[in-house]
Amino acid sequence: MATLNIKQIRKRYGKSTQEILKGIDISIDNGEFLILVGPSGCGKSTLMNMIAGLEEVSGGQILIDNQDVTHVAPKDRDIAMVFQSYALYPNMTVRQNIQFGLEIRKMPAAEIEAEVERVANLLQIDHLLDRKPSQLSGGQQQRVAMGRALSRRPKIYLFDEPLSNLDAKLRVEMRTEVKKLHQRLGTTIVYVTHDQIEAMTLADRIAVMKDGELLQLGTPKQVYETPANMFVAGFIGSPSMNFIDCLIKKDENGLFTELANSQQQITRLPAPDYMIDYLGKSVVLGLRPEQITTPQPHKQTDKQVTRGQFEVLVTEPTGPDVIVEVQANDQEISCRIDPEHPLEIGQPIELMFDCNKAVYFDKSTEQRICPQNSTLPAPTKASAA
Amino acid sequence: MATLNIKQIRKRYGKSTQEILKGIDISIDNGEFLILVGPSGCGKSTLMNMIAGLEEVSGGQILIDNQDVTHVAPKDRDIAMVFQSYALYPNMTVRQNIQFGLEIRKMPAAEIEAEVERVANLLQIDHLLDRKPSQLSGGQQQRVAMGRALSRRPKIYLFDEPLSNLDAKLRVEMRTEVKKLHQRLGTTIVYVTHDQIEAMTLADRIAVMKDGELLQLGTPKQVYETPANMFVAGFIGSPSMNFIDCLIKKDENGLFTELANSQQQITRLPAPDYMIDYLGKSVVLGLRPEQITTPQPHKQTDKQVTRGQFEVLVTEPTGPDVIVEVQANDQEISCRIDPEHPLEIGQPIELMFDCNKAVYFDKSTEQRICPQNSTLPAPTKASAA
Amino acid sequence: MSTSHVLSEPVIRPQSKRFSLDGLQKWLPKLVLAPTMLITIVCIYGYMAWTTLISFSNSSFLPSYKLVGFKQYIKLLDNDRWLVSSTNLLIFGLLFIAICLVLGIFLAILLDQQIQQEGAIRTIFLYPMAISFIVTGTAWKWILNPGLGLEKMLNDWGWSSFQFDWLVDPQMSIYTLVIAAVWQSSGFVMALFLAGLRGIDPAIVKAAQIDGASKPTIYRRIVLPCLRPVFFSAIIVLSHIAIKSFDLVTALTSGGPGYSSDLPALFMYSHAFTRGQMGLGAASAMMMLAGVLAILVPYLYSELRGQRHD
Amino acid sequence: ADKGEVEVLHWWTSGGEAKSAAVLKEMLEKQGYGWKDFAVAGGGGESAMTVLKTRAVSGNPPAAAQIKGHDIQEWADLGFLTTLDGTASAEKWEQVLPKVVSSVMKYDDKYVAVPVNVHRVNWLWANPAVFEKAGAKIPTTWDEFIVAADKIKAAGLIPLAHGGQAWQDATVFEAIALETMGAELYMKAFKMHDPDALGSVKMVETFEKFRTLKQYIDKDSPGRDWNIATNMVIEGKAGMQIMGDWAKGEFAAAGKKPGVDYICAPAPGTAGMFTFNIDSFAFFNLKDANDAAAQQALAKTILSPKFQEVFNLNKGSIPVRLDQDMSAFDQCALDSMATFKAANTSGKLVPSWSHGLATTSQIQGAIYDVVTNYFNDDKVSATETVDKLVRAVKSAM
Amino acid sequence: MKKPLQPGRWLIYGILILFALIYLMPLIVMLLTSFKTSADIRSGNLMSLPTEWVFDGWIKAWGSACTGVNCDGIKGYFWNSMQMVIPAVLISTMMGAFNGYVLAKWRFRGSDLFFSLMLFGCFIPFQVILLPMAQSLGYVGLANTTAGLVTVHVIYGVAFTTMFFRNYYVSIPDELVKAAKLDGAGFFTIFFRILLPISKPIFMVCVIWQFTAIWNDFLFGVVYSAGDTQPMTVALNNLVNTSTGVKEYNVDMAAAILAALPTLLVYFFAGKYFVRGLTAGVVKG
Ligand SMILES: Nc1ncnc2c1ncn2[C@@H]1O[C@H](COP(=O)(O)OP(=O)(O)OP(=O)(O)O)[C@@H](O)[C@H]1O
Ligand SMILES: Nc1ncnc2c1ncn2[C@@H]1O[C@H](COP(=O)(O)OP(=O)(O)OP(=O)(O)O)[C@@H](O)[C@H]1O
Ligand SMILES: [Mg+2]
Ligand SMILES: [Mg+2]
Repeated sequence: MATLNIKQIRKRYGKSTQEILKGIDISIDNGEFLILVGPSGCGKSTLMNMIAGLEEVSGGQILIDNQDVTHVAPKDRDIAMVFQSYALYPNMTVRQNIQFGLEIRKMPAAEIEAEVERVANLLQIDHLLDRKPSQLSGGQQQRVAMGRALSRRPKIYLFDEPLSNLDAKLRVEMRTEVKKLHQRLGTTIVYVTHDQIEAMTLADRIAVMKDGELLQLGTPKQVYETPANMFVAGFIGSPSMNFIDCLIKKDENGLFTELANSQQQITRLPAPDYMIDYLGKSVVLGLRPEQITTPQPHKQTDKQVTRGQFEVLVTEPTGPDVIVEVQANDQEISCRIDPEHPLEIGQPIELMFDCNKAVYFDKSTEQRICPQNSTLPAPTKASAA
Repeated sequence: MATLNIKQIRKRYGKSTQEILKGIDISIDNGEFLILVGPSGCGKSTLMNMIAGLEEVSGGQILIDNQDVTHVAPKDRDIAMVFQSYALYPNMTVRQNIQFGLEIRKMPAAEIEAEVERVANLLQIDHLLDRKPSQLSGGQQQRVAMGRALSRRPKIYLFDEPLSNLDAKLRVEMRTEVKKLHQRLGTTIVYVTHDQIEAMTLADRIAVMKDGELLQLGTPKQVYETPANMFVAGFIGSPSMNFIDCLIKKDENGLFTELANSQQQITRLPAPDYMIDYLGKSVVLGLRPEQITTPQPHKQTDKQVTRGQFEVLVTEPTGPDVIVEVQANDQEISCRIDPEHPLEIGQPIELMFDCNKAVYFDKSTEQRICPQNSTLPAPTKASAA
Repeated sequence: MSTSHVLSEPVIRPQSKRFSLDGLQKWLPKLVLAPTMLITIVCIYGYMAWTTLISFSNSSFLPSYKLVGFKQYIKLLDNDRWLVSSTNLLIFGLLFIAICLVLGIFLAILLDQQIQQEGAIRTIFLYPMAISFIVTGTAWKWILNPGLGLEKMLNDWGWSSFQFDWLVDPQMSIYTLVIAAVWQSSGFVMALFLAGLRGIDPAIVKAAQIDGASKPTIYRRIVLPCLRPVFFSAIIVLSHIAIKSFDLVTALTSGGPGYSSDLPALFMYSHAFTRGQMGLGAASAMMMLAGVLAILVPYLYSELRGQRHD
Repeated sequence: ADKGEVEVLHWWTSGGEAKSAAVLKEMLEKQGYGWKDFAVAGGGGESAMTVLKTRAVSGNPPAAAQIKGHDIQEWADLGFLTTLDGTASAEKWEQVLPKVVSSVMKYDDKYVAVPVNVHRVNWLWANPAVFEKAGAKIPTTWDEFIVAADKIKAAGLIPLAHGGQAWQDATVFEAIALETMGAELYMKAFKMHDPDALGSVKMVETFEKFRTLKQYIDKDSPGRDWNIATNMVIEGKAGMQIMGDWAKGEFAAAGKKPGVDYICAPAPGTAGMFTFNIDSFAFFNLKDANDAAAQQALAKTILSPKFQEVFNLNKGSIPVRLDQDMSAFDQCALDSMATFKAANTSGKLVPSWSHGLATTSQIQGAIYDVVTNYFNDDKVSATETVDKLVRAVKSAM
Repeated sequence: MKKPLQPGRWLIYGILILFALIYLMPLIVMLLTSFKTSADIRSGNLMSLPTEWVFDGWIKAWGSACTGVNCDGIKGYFWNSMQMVIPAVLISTMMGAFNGYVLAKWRFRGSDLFFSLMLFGCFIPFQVILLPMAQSLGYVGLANTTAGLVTVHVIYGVAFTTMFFRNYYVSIPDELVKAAKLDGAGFFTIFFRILLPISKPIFMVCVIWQFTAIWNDFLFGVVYSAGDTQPMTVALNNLVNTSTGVKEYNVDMAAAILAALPTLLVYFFAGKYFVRGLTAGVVKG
């Protein structure tokens, strides 16, 4: 358990002039679970490595428990990490891989044994304990990497995509285990994942990075519902949020925007009052696919809900739902449809738009347009890029 | 483009007596997209390796285009593969990694260049072409591995978890690219993934493996809706299908089962007529979380739909939905709830059960109980284990 | 899980101790390297400086420190035998290194094909290293001698036109050194490469197979390039052997016929020690080093730079 | 032994030599001194010299080392050697040693070394059976040598057994030089390094004669060890060899009798002349007084008649003591002794430069290079070579 | 299911055996000679079989050949050599391993420069360092002791061992070291527990190189050893390299083979550490 303060961390590899991390500021509370997300190559692993002390810091400071550890050796930071690339010790069996860190820290042999058993059980690799890493499948290797970290009780855990090679079922189980571990020990955790569900369900806060910059840091709900900008909005949530170019108009009922289908029939979407500043201007409307569904009678009464007919372009059944792309304002828009619903490509479908959670973005800055007196906290950092 | 026939393939590593693959039979049509899924360590990569000719076959035959290639060298099989562990050439730049296979096949230099550009663009790694693999992030490496395969035009593509380390957004894009590629070239593809959406949206057919055995081979819809057994049912779909122990009862309206909440209030779920054989017996009812939702008025009229009150145990917001666990028949049952819905742990919630797609399993064999004259094809292989 | 566990408590070390431990850890790598550094500075560069000094002196029988400027170097450049021996080194070195590398790699690759009896064959390839040239030189002298060895044997067996008299031909004698040196050292190069090959990740080879590469292509394009550090080791070792070839020459030709197969190491030794011309010997050693410097430094530079980028 | 110990650096390592050394050790030990053996074989003591230099430099030289000819002066000059004058006067070395020998052993008129033996280098070894077969007779002059060689060659045998190593080339060359130039000019050229003598017509002639020898040598000779060459004579493959008297050991080992199975004759045209090669021990300054005493005892023992006899019988050489009882020696040795004594008075006793008795190792090496290169490179002419010789010697001085 | 033996495999075996024979030729000559009598050697062809197989050469070489005043063969020198070789090989190999480890995995400013300097340094001809080294050894009191000899071998061997290890370690993924650092392992623990166990092949190469070089070294051995601690090679040289006196080739050859036996044993036993693919499957990508 420890607080972690990352102050203006910068990183440059070798002699290259390109900055991989461009001044990241994050401070993590004691026992907090932080999830790092961002596109591939944005610098997540680099940041993790720097927290662990495995990469030289080109600028800035790292504080653990308010002690500057920027130049402290990794082994003295008391951190456990799961590497994205596993990095198992090839000469050791699975058991030895897991107990190595414990031996180093002079845990009594009996306890080590018990701990290895426990971790192996938890990760379902107990039958593999005497194998060498090269004799394991990818997912098994990943679990060993996980086991190596979980057997320890460090101040901070760093997990770099620890479950990416596991099957969905196992991943859910492991996710639960991580959550339990966190609840039980209250250890501070930094966790990189590309799995939306993992991010949403595990995190106390989510940090969204892009190109070495921190775009937003907030609770899962904040990040999901009030993304700081279009990038965050599009990045979080799968399928992605729909971005619809549209004009803010006004009539007696208030502000609205319009969606045109392929026959140029117009559907009006109500817009919130704070958009008044943008009246007559073009903005980007953000609507998530799950907010565009088949009409659900119980929502009909809601003022923020409207309906319209749109042409089906593509259908993609995912099991629980079908993702349907329709044409609106000459753009493709995804919506989430009940698999029961009859669908035919080229045919129109009646859709219901739930604008309760619609968000709007400034077209030039790509920042979200916030209600003036919003109760939502502003995003930590607004990138002007 | 080629057909691929796998006949009774068996595999044993080294001198160990344990069979990793226990006689797998799959035949894949020309241009078919087969997705292999299964728990970590079930033998997927091994099977891929054997198709590619990289592992000795311990028993059985592999036919490509009806030619026995069991002992043909990998290079003569005309297969491209993305390795789970990437296996990039460390001494070559990204560009060289991608063009290596093309050079080997004596493609003219100009074409190679064009092809590399195209693939790099597609995978968004064009700015990395002159880097060495060790200078790339995990996801970038994975994309290079992908690029190496995609630049070629083989008879068969093998993809072993090719997108596992990509962020959700990129993964969706890549998935689309793979789909387009498949549609354009019609190449036969075998693809391993743990991503449910990938499996459901890409596959012509899905093969579900477990412990070296093939449990079911069918279209995504078949596998999702009519799983051969409890294992497949639980494995496909995330969150997993709920398995509820219950008794088949009968009254004037037909067959039904009962769900008891924590107050022992009973909700009746209608059961299909073919369950008559199990009248008075205990069976396992399979209901997917998305079939247990908050009441949706438009479905109220459906005979297969019922409602009941259940106590909330856990809530897990995933963004678009909230997964809620409730207690029923002393089990925990997940259901998918609209995030708008007010939820409080320990409080009851009104749920709607859509039994249109409910499935039933025999309690001892764990096999699904099929309608006698079902139009659905029977699963290719029923494991008795 | 017991929370009273030792590890679950954040270990807070006293600031001062932690600092000193840190300091030690930070210095450890340098500390470990320090003895070698000291050795290198004193026993190599110190002595090298000493040799430089001697090369500018008129040392004859034993070192003296009366400086005479470049006199020894001028003498050296005027010396026919030195010219012969330095050209010989060039021929010998290039051929020896090239053949050893090719043969070593070739044999290592063959041995890497899951050969039964690998151990025995490997030992056979290696054994020449084990046997001192003091004696093997005699055997080689016999084998290469036209009147005793191979030529006679094959002539006796009926292949009367076979002629192999390099050993006694002043034009060719240097090549016999190449033969014997390759025989002696190629096994080690083989071992070096074999060790390297054994470290290659099989997955990479598999990937190349899938890319359609044939075995030779895989080795040429993938495996050998991955063995760059091994090449580096091998080239350094081989050039070291070439430059210091002394036993070999003494045993096989003693530099003969005449001094046609003389090499700098022999030249240096015989002048410095046998002939009481220590200054000249030192000068020749410095010239050798200068030659090495000219060739080696660019190579080292490119090699070390290249690796940093991997 | 608390009486002191001597460490002796030598290169007597094989067979008979080693046994002789063992005798010396035994004799010394009988007197109560210790013997610490330090044998380093190889290349006429090249390795031993290297070892000696490093030992001296590191500050602990051996008590005695086998040092030859001119090198003794060098070592003494550097102040490493101790004086043996005490023992010398006690043992009356002045009387028993010939002047030529003792002068080599003295530095600054003080004994610093002890001679062990005298080798005659200018011997011709011949196989009478070959001569008989070829119808030739043992040559005494250069011209006779050519005649005999031609005959042997005609008989399909190798006239001259030779090993193509620099020192063997030099040994043969030296014999021809002595024949051609005579003792006086030889001394001028090879001992005094008079450029006129070195560049004389006679020198050119020597080189030319030297080259004519090549046709009598088989083409496989380069690199051959001298004893292999000797064996060619023993086995009758070759008729003659020009080599020092150590070759006798090979004949003896093959069970051959002098005068019957082989003939020892002076090298052609050098009858009555004697090219000497002396093995000797030089004595180093020691710190320990006991060891120094042992050192003196060693010097005394080496020159004792008993050791001289044992050793020289083994080695094929002759004792250095003029008063030595020669009854145990064979004919060749007796001949050698006689010639030695005669030549000593006639001024035909010359130091062998090829074995380091006449000159410094620098000059010796320089001449080696010229000679051996000439012998192996048919393109260079004798006059050119003589020029080169003059230059090489000058630059080595 | 075993694949049938293809013609390619036959070719491979053929080539290997051919080369093995070529490599073996000098050994065969030596062996044949060692079993011949002196007379046989003088008369016979070098490839011809001995007319009579005798073991005199071997017996003499082992137990009674003279190498100076001691006529006890080379057997007594085995121990001397062992005393020198074992510490020298161990120390230089361990130092090399450590240095290589630092130079590959704990680089610091100037470490590459130092490495280059070291490599360049090993091209200095050993002959030129004989005298200054002797002086230094004399100075520190190690002149003509086994310890001194060991020191010299270590000093001039360490550049190579360092190079071997460094060049091996650069290709081992840094992630391994990183993981161990996080597991709390310090400098030495990482080395001994993680890197050393996967260094077997290069360790063996190093041992082969050092053992051979030191065991067969003559120059340092003869110059820096004391009289009765002389290594094997000096004895062998004394046996073989007599410039005057009779040569007994059978004894020489037997002695040479005997002297090489320990090295051959090292090769043979080193061999089994040439195991395959230790780092495989460690790091993804
Ligand atoms: N070289 C080997 N030696 C012994 N067993 C092995 C070897 N390689 C794999 N196995 C075992 O074979 C089984 C199947 O491995 P495989 O790699 O095919 O699994 P997978 O289905 O790809 O799993 P994952 O999803 O984790 O990648 C695993 O239980 C694994 O432990
Ligand atoms: N050793 C290196 N030298 C130069 N650039 C590097 C090096 N390692 C990583 N990079 C670059 O730094 C950037 C950030 O890499 P990092 O591994 O932190 O990405 P990431 O966010 O973890 O991505 P992923 O999700 O793909 O793992 C990438 O663009 C990568 O190409
Ligand atoms: Mg990463
Ligand atoms: Mg796998």
